[in-house]
Amino acid sequence: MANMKVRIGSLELANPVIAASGTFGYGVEFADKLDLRKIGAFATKGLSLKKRAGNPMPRICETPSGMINSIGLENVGLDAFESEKLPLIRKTGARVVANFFGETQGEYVAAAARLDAMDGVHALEMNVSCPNVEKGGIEFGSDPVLLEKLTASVRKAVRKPLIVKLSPNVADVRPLAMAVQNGGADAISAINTLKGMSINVRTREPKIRRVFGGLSGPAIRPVAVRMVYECATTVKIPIIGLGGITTVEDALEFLIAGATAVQVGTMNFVEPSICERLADELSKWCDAEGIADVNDLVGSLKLG
Amino acid sequence: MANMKVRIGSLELANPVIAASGTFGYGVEFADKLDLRKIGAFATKGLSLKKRAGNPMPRICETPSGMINSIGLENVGLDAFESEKLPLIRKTGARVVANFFGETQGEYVAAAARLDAMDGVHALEMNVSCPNVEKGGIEFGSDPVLLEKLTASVRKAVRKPLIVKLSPNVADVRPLAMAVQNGGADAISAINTLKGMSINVRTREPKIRRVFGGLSGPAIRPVAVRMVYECATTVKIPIIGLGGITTVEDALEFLIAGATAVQVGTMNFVEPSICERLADELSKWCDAEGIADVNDLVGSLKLG
Amino acid sequence: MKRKIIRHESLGGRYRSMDFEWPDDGAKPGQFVMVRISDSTDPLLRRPMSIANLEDGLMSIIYNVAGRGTSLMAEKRAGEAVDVLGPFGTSFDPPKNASHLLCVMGGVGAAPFLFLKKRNKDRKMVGFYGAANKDGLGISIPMDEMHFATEDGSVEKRGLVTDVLLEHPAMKNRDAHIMACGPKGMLRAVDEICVKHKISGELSLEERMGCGFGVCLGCAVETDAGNKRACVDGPVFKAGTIRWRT
Amino acid sequence: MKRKIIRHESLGGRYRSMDFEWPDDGAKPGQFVMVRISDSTDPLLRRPMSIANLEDGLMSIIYNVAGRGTSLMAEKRAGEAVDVLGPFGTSFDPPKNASHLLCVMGGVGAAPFLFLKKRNKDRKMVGFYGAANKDGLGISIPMDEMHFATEDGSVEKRGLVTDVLLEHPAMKNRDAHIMACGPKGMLRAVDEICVKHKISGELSLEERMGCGFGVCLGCAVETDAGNKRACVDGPVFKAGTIRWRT
Ligand SMILES: Cc1cc2nc3c(=O)[nH]c(=O)nc-3n(C[C@H](O)[C@H](O)[C@H](O)COP(=O)(O)OP(=O)(O)OC[C@H]3O[C@@H](n4cnc5c(N)ncnc54)[C@H](O)[C@@H]3O)c2cc1C
Ligand SMILES: Cc1cc2nc3c(=O)[nH]c(=O)nc-3n(C[C@H](O)[C@H](O)[C@H](O)COP(=O)(O)OP(=O)(O)OC[C@H]3O[C@@H](n4cnc5c(N)ncnc54)[C@H](O)[C@@H]3O)c2cc1C
Ligand SMILES: Cc1cc2nc3c(=O)[nH]c(=O)nc-3n(C[C@H](O)[C@H](O)[C@H](O)COP(=O)(O)O)c2cc1C
Ligand SMILES: Cc1cc2nc3c(=O)[nH]c(=O)nc-3n(C[C@H](O)[C@H](O)[C@H](O)COP(=O)(O)O)c2cc1C
Ligand code: FES
Ligand code: FES
Repeated sequence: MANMKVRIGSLELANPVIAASGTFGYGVEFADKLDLRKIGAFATKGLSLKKRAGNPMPRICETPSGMINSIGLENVGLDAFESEKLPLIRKTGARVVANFFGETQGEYVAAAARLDAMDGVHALEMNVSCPNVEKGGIEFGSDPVLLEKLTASVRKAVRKPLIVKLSPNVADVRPLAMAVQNGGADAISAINTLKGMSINVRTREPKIRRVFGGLSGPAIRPVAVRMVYECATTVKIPIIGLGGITTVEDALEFLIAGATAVQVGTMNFVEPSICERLADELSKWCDAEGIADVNDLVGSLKLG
Repeated sequence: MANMKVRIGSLELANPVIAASGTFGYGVEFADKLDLRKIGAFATKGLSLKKRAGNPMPRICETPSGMINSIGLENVGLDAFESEKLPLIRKTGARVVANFFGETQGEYVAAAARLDAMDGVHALEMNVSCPNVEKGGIEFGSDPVLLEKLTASVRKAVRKPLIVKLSPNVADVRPLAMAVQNGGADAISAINTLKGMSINVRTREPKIRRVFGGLSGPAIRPVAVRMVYECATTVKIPIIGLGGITTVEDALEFLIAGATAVQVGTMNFVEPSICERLADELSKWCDAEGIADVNDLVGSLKLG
Repeated sequence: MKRKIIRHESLGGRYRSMDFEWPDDGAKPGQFVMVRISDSTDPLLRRPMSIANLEDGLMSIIYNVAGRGTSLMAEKRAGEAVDVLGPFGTSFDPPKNASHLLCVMGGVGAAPFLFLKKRNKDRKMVGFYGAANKDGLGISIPMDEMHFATEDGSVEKRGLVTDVLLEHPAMKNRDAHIMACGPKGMLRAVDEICVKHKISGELSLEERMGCGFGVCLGCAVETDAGNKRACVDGPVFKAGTIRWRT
Repeated sequence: MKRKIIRHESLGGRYRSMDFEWPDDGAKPGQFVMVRISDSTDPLLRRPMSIANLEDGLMSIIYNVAGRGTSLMAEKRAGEAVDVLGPFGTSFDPPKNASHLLCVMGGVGAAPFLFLKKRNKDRKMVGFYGAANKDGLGISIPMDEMHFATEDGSVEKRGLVTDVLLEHPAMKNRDAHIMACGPKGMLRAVDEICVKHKISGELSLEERMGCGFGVCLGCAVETDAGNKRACVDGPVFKAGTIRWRT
């Protein structure tokens, strides 16, 4: 049996398959759908200091091989997460990546520090695809200087592994990957959703109430694989690749492009047990191909 | 019967449906597949001063609801275009948008000036998703200052309608749309392909020899509609919208988002007569909905 | 879960019914399943469908060919497999002591009431079935009393089904109970009627759904108690709790 | 163009054949058609398939379930429609005065030779059919003389089909003509044999194709005369003109 263990900073995962933030609820919703111990980890819905109600409906629509969402970062807030969700999550034995965000650098640091102190949270994933209300709404994740500062200040506040999740809505992801590494993060996850829009031509209204939303699903996989490759050839810290994974071959694409682990997002909606299945198939694939260690696949792209 | 005529600068098109560059050859290949007089126009394969052989194979691969191409701008060059292709094209009665590019500003201007002088070329479409060899390979289409300068100098050299085709591989398309307008172009077309990558996991080689390629097809439509909307709400010049159009509803999405005309790309491969069909269906749709002028649809998005 | 399709037929008019193998797992009327249209990634998401019956190891759904997903569904044949998850959501729970059970149904929204009646054969139910025209009334339910309304007047009363409801003598009774499933406008009207007449009611809301089991937050419904998810806190909500938006 | 499928069956082993309505429009052996897999946008592109026969108003293709597109194709049933464009490309054009016609076929690459033989019943042809194993030799062609080679030795000669070709007495003859269709390695070997033995030859190249009619430039083949498109300048190319890359 091939070794399936991978390492993200000081965190060791049983295998490289992680359920992506916003597509796996608080994990407990999946307790009857798969064995949470059999997947590498899961990322929580994005958490903020205070509870948020999110955007008005409609919030989702389907697109060719994809979907757009504009949930508006609805979440229960850190208090309820700690008191209501975490005790249940701990019982499942799952590895937990707490995804979080803020509207100011201060909020990011405060949320990170609280999560760092919570028993049962194994790593932090910082979502930087959020507008900085102090800087005229420019996204934290779109400016290398801003991003390095943010990463460094969160880094100082936490001891658990810190993952920074990059936005694909940039001209060049490489300076941002560098900023994250320079800021002292343990890993990068890429990618978040692409900014998209769709219109109901009968009513002439946007299909998403807030007009724009995030495109996810198989449609974006080629963009995601490209960005993961660009990150992996730019920085030394591990990359967690995601965007449109539906099969074990898709997961392998990311590993070969340079990702140490992968996340599965939208497909959790379609096949709730997909993470467990892919973890299993990945292990079988390695055995069938005579690969002793899944880490040997990482970045093994052959250039002609 | 609703009015289907639309205007791009001084050029009047019989209807808003244009076949996109690189997906319609030099038009003559389609003479037996549809009636070229029944579509608004077609854009030629991207032309350069000199003939180009393009990239090594493999150059294309399929992705979920899309494809990646890295043809490498193979084309017959302006001489052969003028002497061999254009005489045949003129016989078809088609409206011709000559798509062109260069590696330096000088090449762009020279190519544009030559095309401007050619009988049977009705408009010019400048592809700016090309590396500037004089500026360390930065894409012309990714820097507003560079782009405005390029547009202005081409503008001075030509009298025919000038369309500038924007790249989606940018953080914010609006400053680039402004640059094009300030440079004096008559219209913007958006979008070109998204940078993508795919890997054959069996061989661990990139599916495209040159590793990266351009993602097109239905998968990118939500990104394209969003960018067209962003352009249309930023500039006054007409927008030509494209990216993943497969049905008349898709074309309508772009018009409602603010495009005056649309282009159909990848789907020409799948259904060679699609442009004629969509032009016809668009006219019928207007009649059925009691819309007297297709221009009334342009930018008619209703915000809640 | 792949299930074998045993029967798949047109009900005449716009609706089709599909029966597939399903164990009696305690699914209740008002609950729904999520159907995967194809193994392809386009269309990508599952489609929610009310359970129209569950009997003798067969589950039935009844659907309207509304768009691309349901047209692809219509191509499946008996003998083939369909990938279904569920049951999900809350169910109708009419009070034991209600004096009258009034079922307000719009178009294909009648589907869950077929199941409800089958599971409550001995309880008297009055159906109010509305649609744009005759074609929209294609689900036949063995209600004890049935009233129809069509917008074009092709069947019985011309107008809205809620007008017919309001005229019914049972509406005078505070112990009556109204259950409704159909388009939003109808549900909102029923909701207002329940509140105004102080009659208890249950409304089945059809929101756009990404997952069906509570994790995508795509199906938020604003209620007096904050955001609820139509898929797990609904689809059946108590009347008088929804904050309607235009 | 939507065409009705008349027959769709397994040939035993790995191959399936599909016959659909098609007028005799002068399609020639070596040419191919582009098959649309589904109305969905995934898979998006058409798949190229050699014409395996055209007779009595029916066109046949023979295919190998290689990936997602061909697996979806395999689900279609007789009576349903398939969307096919073509014929496209160049054809085999064996010289009238050739002393021997030698057909080198690899796996499903035998398909066009079935059509070639049907259209040239009176010309003597020798077939050399190679594959990895027995399963890959599933297309039966009424050649006048047939030789087989399998990599695992399960049928006749163990080894490469080109080795069998080289041993054939006709190879001594400069007026022989070789035609080949199959994997790239085989085609390259045949090409080198033609050049070395100064025998005329034609090679059918299977490049990845986006359109099939010359406009996407996805199927470039490097030749002595510059880039050619496999779909319109090929798929059948003259031996000795290709610039092979590893
Ligand atoms: C809990 C629940 C139970 C349902 N039960 C049934 C049922 O028993 N029978 C039935 O025919 N339909 C039912 N629906 C509606 C059904 O899910 C949609 O009609 C279906 O998803 C349309 O898919 P499509 O691909 O054919 O159409 P699309 O092309 O996706 O859309 C066609 C039209 O349907 C609308 N639509 C799409 N998804 C939904 C949705 N989730 N809810 C409401 N409208 C939608 C779109 O806005 C559009 O106007 C139910 C919906 C919910 C939420
Ligand atoms: C002119 C021509 C004629 C052909 N005739 C036949 C035929 O008669 N019967 C037959 O079975 N196949 C034929 N092929 C090959 C056939 O087109 C591919 O096997 C098919 O496209 C695979 O589709 P898929 O979706 O099943 O596989 P995919 O999932 O797309 O790919 C599966 C495998 O097939 C390879 N492949 C994909 N497309 C092509 C292609 N265009 N050419 C070669 N390899 C490809 C991929 O690299 C991959 O290894 C022909 C190809 C060409 C160019
Ligand atoms: C409905 C939905 C909600 C999401 N919410 C979050 C979130 O709260 N935080 C976050 O970092 N990413 C969020 N994402 C992005 C996903 O984690 C993931 O980056 C993206 O969907 C791409 O992966 P996929 O194509 O596998 O879905 C969300 C995605 C979806 C579809
Ligand atoms: C094979 C191929 C070749 C292309 N070549 C060019 C080109 O030469 N010049 C150009 O401006 N755009 C080119 N494009 C981009 C298209 O014109 C279009 O912008 C893009 O494909 C998005 O539209 P679509 O999704 O409808 O295909 C090419 C696209 C494809 C698929
Ligand atoms: S449909 Fe996903 S939360 Fe309700
Ligand atoms: S397949 Fe498109 S040019 Fe040959």
